[in-house]
Amino acid sequence: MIARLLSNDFPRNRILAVLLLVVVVTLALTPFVIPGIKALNVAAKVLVFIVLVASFDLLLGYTGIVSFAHTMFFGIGAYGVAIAFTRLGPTWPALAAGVAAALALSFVLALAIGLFSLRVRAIFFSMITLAFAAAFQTLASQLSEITGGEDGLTFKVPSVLSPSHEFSSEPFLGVSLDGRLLTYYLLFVTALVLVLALLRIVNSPFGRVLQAIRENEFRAEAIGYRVVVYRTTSAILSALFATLAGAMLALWLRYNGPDTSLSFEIMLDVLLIVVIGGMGTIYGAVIGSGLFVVAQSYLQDLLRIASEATSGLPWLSALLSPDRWLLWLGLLFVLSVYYFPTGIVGKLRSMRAASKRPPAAGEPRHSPALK
Amino acid sequence: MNESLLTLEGVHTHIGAYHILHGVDLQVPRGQLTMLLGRNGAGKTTTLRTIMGLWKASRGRITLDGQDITAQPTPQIAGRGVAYVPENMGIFADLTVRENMLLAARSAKNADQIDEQRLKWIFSLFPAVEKFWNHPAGKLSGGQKQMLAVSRSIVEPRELLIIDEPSKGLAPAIINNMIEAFGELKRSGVTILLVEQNFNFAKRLGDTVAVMDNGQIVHAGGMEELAEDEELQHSLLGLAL
Amino acid sequence: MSRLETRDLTIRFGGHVAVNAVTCSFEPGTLTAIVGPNGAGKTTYFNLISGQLKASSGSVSLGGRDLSGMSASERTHAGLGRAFQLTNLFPRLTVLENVRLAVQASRGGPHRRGLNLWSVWSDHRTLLQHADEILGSIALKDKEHELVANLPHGDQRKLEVALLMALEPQVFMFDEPTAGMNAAEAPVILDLIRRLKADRSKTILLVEHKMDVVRELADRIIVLHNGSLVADGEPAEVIASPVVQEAYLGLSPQDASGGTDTPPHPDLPPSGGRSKQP
Amino acid sequence: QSKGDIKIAHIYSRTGPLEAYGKQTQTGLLMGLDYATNGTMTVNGRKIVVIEKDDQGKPDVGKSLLATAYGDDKVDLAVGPTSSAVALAMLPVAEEYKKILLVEPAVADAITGDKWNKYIFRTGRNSSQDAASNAAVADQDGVSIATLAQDYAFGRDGIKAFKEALKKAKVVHEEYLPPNTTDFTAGIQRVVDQLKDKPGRKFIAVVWAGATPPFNALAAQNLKQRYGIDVATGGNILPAMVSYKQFPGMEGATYYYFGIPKNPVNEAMVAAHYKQFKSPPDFFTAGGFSAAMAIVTALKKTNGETDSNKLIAAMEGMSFDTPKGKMTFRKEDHQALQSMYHFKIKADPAFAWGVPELVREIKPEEMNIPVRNKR
Amino acid sequence: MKNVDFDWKPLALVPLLALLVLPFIGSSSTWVTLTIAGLAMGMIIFVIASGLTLVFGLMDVLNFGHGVFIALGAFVATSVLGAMADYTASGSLLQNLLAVLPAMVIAMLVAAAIGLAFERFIVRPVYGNHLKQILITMGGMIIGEELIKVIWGPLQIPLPLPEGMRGMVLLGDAAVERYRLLAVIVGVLVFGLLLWTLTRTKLGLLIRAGVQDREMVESLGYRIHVLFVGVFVAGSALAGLGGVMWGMYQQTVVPQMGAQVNVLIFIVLIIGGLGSTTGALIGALLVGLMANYTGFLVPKAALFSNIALMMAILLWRPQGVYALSK
Ligand SMILES: Nc1ncnc2c1ncn2[C@@H]1O[C@H](COP(=O)(O)OP(=O)(O)OP(=O)(O)O)[C@@H](O)[C@H]1O
Ligand SMILES: Nc1ncnc2c1ncn2[C@@H]1O[C@H](COP(=O)(O)OP(=O)(O)OP(=O)(O)O)[C@@H](O)[C@H]1O
Ligand SMILES: [Mg+2]
Ligand SMILES: [Mg+2]
Repeated sequence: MIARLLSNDFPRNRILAVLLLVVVVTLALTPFVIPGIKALNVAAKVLVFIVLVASFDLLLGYTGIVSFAHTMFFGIGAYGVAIAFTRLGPTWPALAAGVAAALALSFVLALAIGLFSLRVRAIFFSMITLAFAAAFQTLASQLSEITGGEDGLTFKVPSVLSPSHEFSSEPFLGVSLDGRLLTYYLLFVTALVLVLALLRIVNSPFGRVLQAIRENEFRAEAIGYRVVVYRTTSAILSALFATLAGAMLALWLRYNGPDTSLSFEIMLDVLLIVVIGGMGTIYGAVIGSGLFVVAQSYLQDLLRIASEATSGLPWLSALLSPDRWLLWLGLLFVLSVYYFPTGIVGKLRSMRAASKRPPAAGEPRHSPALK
Repeated sequence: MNESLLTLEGVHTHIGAYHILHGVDLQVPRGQLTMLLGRNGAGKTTTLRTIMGLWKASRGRITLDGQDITAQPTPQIAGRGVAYVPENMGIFADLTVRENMLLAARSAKNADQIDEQRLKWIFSLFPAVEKFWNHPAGKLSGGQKQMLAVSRSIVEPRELLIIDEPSKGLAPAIINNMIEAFGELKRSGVTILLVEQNFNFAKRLGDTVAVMDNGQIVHAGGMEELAEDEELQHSLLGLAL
Repeated sequence: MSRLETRDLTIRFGGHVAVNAVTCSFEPGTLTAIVGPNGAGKTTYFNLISGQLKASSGSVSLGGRDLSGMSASERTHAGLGRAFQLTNLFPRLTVLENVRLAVQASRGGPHRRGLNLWSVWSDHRTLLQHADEILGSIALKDKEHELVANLPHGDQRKLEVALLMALEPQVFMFDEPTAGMNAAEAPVILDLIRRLKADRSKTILLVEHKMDVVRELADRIIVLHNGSLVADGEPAEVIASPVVQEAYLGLSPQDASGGTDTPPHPDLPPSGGRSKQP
Repeated sequence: QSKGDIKIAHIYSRTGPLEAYGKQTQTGLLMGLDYATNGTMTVNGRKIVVIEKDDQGKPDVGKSLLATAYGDDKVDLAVGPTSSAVALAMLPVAEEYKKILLVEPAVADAITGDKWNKYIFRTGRNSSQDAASNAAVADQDGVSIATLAQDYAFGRDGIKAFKEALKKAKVVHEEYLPPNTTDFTAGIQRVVDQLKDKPGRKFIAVVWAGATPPFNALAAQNLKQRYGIDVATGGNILPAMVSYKQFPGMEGATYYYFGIPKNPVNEAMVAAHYKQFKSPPDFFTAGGFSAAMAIVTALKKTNGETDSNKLIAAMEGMSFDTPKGKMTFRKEDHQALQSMYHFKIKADPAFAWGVPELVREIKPEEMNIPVRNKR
Repeated sequence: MKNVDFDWKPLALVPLLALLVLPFIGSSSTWVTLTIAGLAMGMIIFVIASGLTLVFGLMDVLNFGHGVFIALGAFVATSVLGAMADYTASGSLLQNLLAVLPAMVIAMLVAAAIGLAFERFIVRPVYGNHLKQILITMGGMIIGEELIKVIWGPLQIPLPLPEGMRGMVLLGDAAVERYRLLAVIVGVLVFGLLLWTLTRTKLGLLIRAGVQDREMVESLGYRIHVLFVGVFVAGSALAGLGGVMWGMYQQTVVPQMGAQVNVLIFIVLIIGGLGSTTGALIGALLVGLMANYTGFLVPKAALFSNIALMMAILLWRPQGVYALSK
């Protein structure tokens, strides 16, 4: 049963399995065990990022395509929901229409990108996507009639999902049962399903071909796989999942704007999470998002404490100032490349592998010379 | 005469967690051609890379001309007059044949400064190098790449020549040329260390021979001795063909 | 029975004609060795047949079916399989994974071939079993869980051949399969080729510089020189022909190693030991 | 709960592109609270505590910070934010939690316009006030104006309000350039082509927010000498006014410059700022200071009560002193009406920036700012 | 270098573009203004991109942190020029230059020094891996930007152009900013120097070879490592110079300015083809011209002109106008 759910792709390391369990259980219980609005917001963001990062992992980790346009699809999903609710009112059909339209647009754009990625060399391709993503963001803020421009869109969601909707006046375990809680669990279930689906995809024969293409495109073609088809399919799938993540975000925030879902910063965060978590593992997305989003959300608070504690040393205190939190984020980028070149998942798995591996090379082989 | 230019004493090499060389002892006599033989995976390539400093020896000592080079960086070892052709040939595919040769000629600033006599000699051995002089090296055929790789190592005089499988992929006519070339180089005082799979080739060239297995030297001696002793050949190299 | 034919197959790289109007057909059940000096166009000829390069002109057909417009992957499905001269594998996957991918590509209909997004690959046991068998036949079974990047050169050559076997093609194209292989290991490959040959239904093309191997295995030899097909026939006869003796083996009867300072014409391989003291 | 501390959240861009603005606001807010409470930081015996939060200039972050402030930190009211986009995202949160959000210094009209709710007050100026005051400067018969603005909502709305406020002068051309333009040659060329042959006085009215405004490019073109074209624009923070120095005589209307308003509050603020930072206060310092004055005035009126409805009742129509003189929260949309200043630039070697000298104070009554919310 | 025929087509692109738009613009004086301004702008862009032609084009290091060196150069210039206010306030061009030249030299030195550290701690572990380069240099970029804020503060800082470099020159009816003409001189000098170094010495070859196969270059006896450091440092220094030029053009500097020009200069390099100095120059000129023409003809589209240009070029030559083989 579990094997089916996980598509036979087990964590393959005890610590990793425990970590994953901790993340999932914590997310499942956040509203009841960690009080406060901030905690719930952080948990919801973790859920959204898990899906977003896992979808990017399909593209980067499994297919080897470095694209900076991933947030574009994220943004399309978020805008789809935002525009639909703004235009059509806070109803379920509006949500469905928004998501469907967003998926359709993402499909077309991803198809174009997938096909284009074969024409130019990889590094050019990533630079082009970078320029594209920037242009798309500008476009979104220029089309202010539709998108609300720089200011974005604030909108209402179906009433059962809105915070003012109370299911019972009695709090349950100290938590008020309102629309916000329902939304949270909606996100939780969606994220769970989507991640399991991605896990299935990467462990399907298709996923394995993607890895082969990543390793050696030329040879993959030579043994009979049409690289274009696989690459494009992967680009589309990854875009569609990112679009869904965007929809989740918009549903949670009840707001969307260019900075919120399209900014390059998010792209960077996603890249970093993939690398910290471990590329080409999907599980890395779960662990990485959990760690990173929580760290990012509380970094300023931590720094404030550190800065106050070191107020005797002005220069250190200046560096530890919460205003310079980005400095530490930058350092995190650097250190993660230094110390987690294969990510947390990779590191944990190789620990196990190293201890189990036979002495492959040194072991005696039968040799006529050494009778 | 029998003083050795290059000596390995008890060299161990680890690659990551793998222990590949288990105490290699090897003497490469000055002015002679030494053949390093052995089955696939015996550690020949690893030995050459360790000599060049591309893998670090974890134990043991390597001396070149009496100097300890064990811990030296690769460029410094090369700077002592060692030319190396790796197993994968190390062709700069994006550069032209001319540019490849120019880089190997350390003292030349541009192609016109490469010793013309020597270049002519190389062209006569390996005509493809001349024919494709201004072509990107990546487009050469397998054998042509091999010729270029060997040409690069002899474009300037060096004291020690280390080549990993020089005959691989070459047509018989070119192999003849190469045998001739090594003979001439040897006569001019160059010391040569070759890894070979082609025993016929090895037989025609080698002065001394060392056979590796499982990360160790299991036989060392004169080439004639091995060439005449079919039984030994069989037990060491498993010659079936 | 499907025979492989090339008709006026030509490719130019700029001004250089690498393969020049080669017309030739290969029957099932024969092993044809292709020999010729370095740079004669042997690998390029293979590339044109298997679709890695697009011909400037001319056509390739298999069993009467024209393959000219097809991509490399389509030609693989049509029954052409090849191993590469310069090792070309999936370095960061395991040995078993490499072979399994090739098995998957060749077997089980378009649905299972890999566009299947929803089943789990490890459930396809028959594929794994088959991959295992192939590794057994090529003596790589004990290394099936090693990463390819960590294999010594010789084993990579073996794996190269294993991938070709896994494709189960009609036409087998070997490009110097034993280059860089130890004399003790090469027989594994040669045995495999012998077995294929014994099958009598496969078309086998072999590029090889080791004349002893060619002599033993080939039913027929064709010679490429400067891109053109210059000889075709029985092994003994072709080997004895002057063009092979001179241009390829370098056994010029009158060794003209005078003392001319000018290098020979670059198009002609030099004869024997003409050289000057550096 | 009336005896506990009065908790105020200040949510602003401590980091992000508007970091510099946000920090001025924070300085002003603290100075203002200090000044308004005579250094006690208490009203009616209740201590005022300011909790700072960094919205990083991101609407989503601002939104959840405000919810956290109201919900987790239980603040009584909130001040901020720096960016209009953040402010707009925050407005519904105030309504959800039924707590006051005093907007300062975000300028978008919509904040006190169609996105407004009754918990929203604003001490900062809005775009219409900017536009109306700038229009007042150039609005004369026979004047031809070409506008130059950034091509996004802020620029287009600004020009729209500017045109609405003009009564006599004629706008002959509107030029919109991408917000991140760095090479202005083409844009200026188009404007000049339209303007150069017009009779009478000619202005290029610039509405630009961001790091690279077109003033240097305009200055380099020598338009005054070549075609008799003047440049007009609003005020800005001091570092940005460095490029004004190249336009001695340039006119415009500004929200604040420390040398302009003459009143005890401003004097106190300038003195305090010099004392603390050895530099004059700037644009947004004045804003933060005003917000503080508004808060304390309101709290004094409610005797330290922080109940939202009581505060709203106290604040609607309330007048309070600020460094810019008296401001009044208009009852209809809770926008603080305030004076603006018509200035003329003087190049004074003693200052790194072009010094705006007061031409005249434009009183709130003069500007006739439309009420845009539907109540 | 005479063995290979020189490829003239890309060079012809620049005049071709200029002539192509002439009929659309109509007024010839406007056209001259726009063209000269565009070309001069292109030269400025070339100067800021020149460092990246070494680091990205030649060494194949996808350095997103390159912008930090540009910002750094500009900030150093504010400090140096600030300290030499007497010289900058003077109307004499010579005196101005006496302030600007030291500012350039110091900015380059500082950028070079930081470049040295950047290479050691940020870039060295990731040679040959683009993805890691992106991540780690991004980190470096963020750190650099924040450190600039720590040192110079988060505010924008004015960098007034020295008195004598202001204003414009009238060429007939067309007005050209004086500073742009100065930038052309700097651009030509940088271009000449780069071209000479890369084509007349083995340096360019060695770097390209080192990118493909480091071990082999070392086996040939070159200390490729030292060379890489040197080239990286030179690239950083050029970025510092570019920062001074760009800062003086904008006349204000902000810590984020590096990130702002990053995409632009990457586009220039892609258009030009990696590793080609001439290509980078052509790319920069095209971008400069294109921006001015579209800015005049269809201002709405100006934003996308770079991307459209890049796509068009890549459709024509997928490797950029001058690809170094492959
Ligand atoms: N990068 C590596 N990581 C792990 N093991 C390696 C690596 N490179 C080589 N080995 C192992 O080291 C052993 C010796 O390899 P080496 O390449 O030196 O053999 P060789 O004698 O040159 O063989 P061949 O004749 O096939 O070239 C082999 O067992 C190989 O698997
Ligand atoms: N893509 C290409 N571009 C330009 N020239 C090429 C290209 N591919 C091959 N050539 C040239 O075509 C000729 C034939 O090469 P090919 O690889 O077919 O030779 P080969 O007969 O296989 O030689 P070898 O025995 O050395 O492997 C060579 O001279 C080579 O330089
Ligand atoms: Mg080897
Ligand atoms: Mg070949």
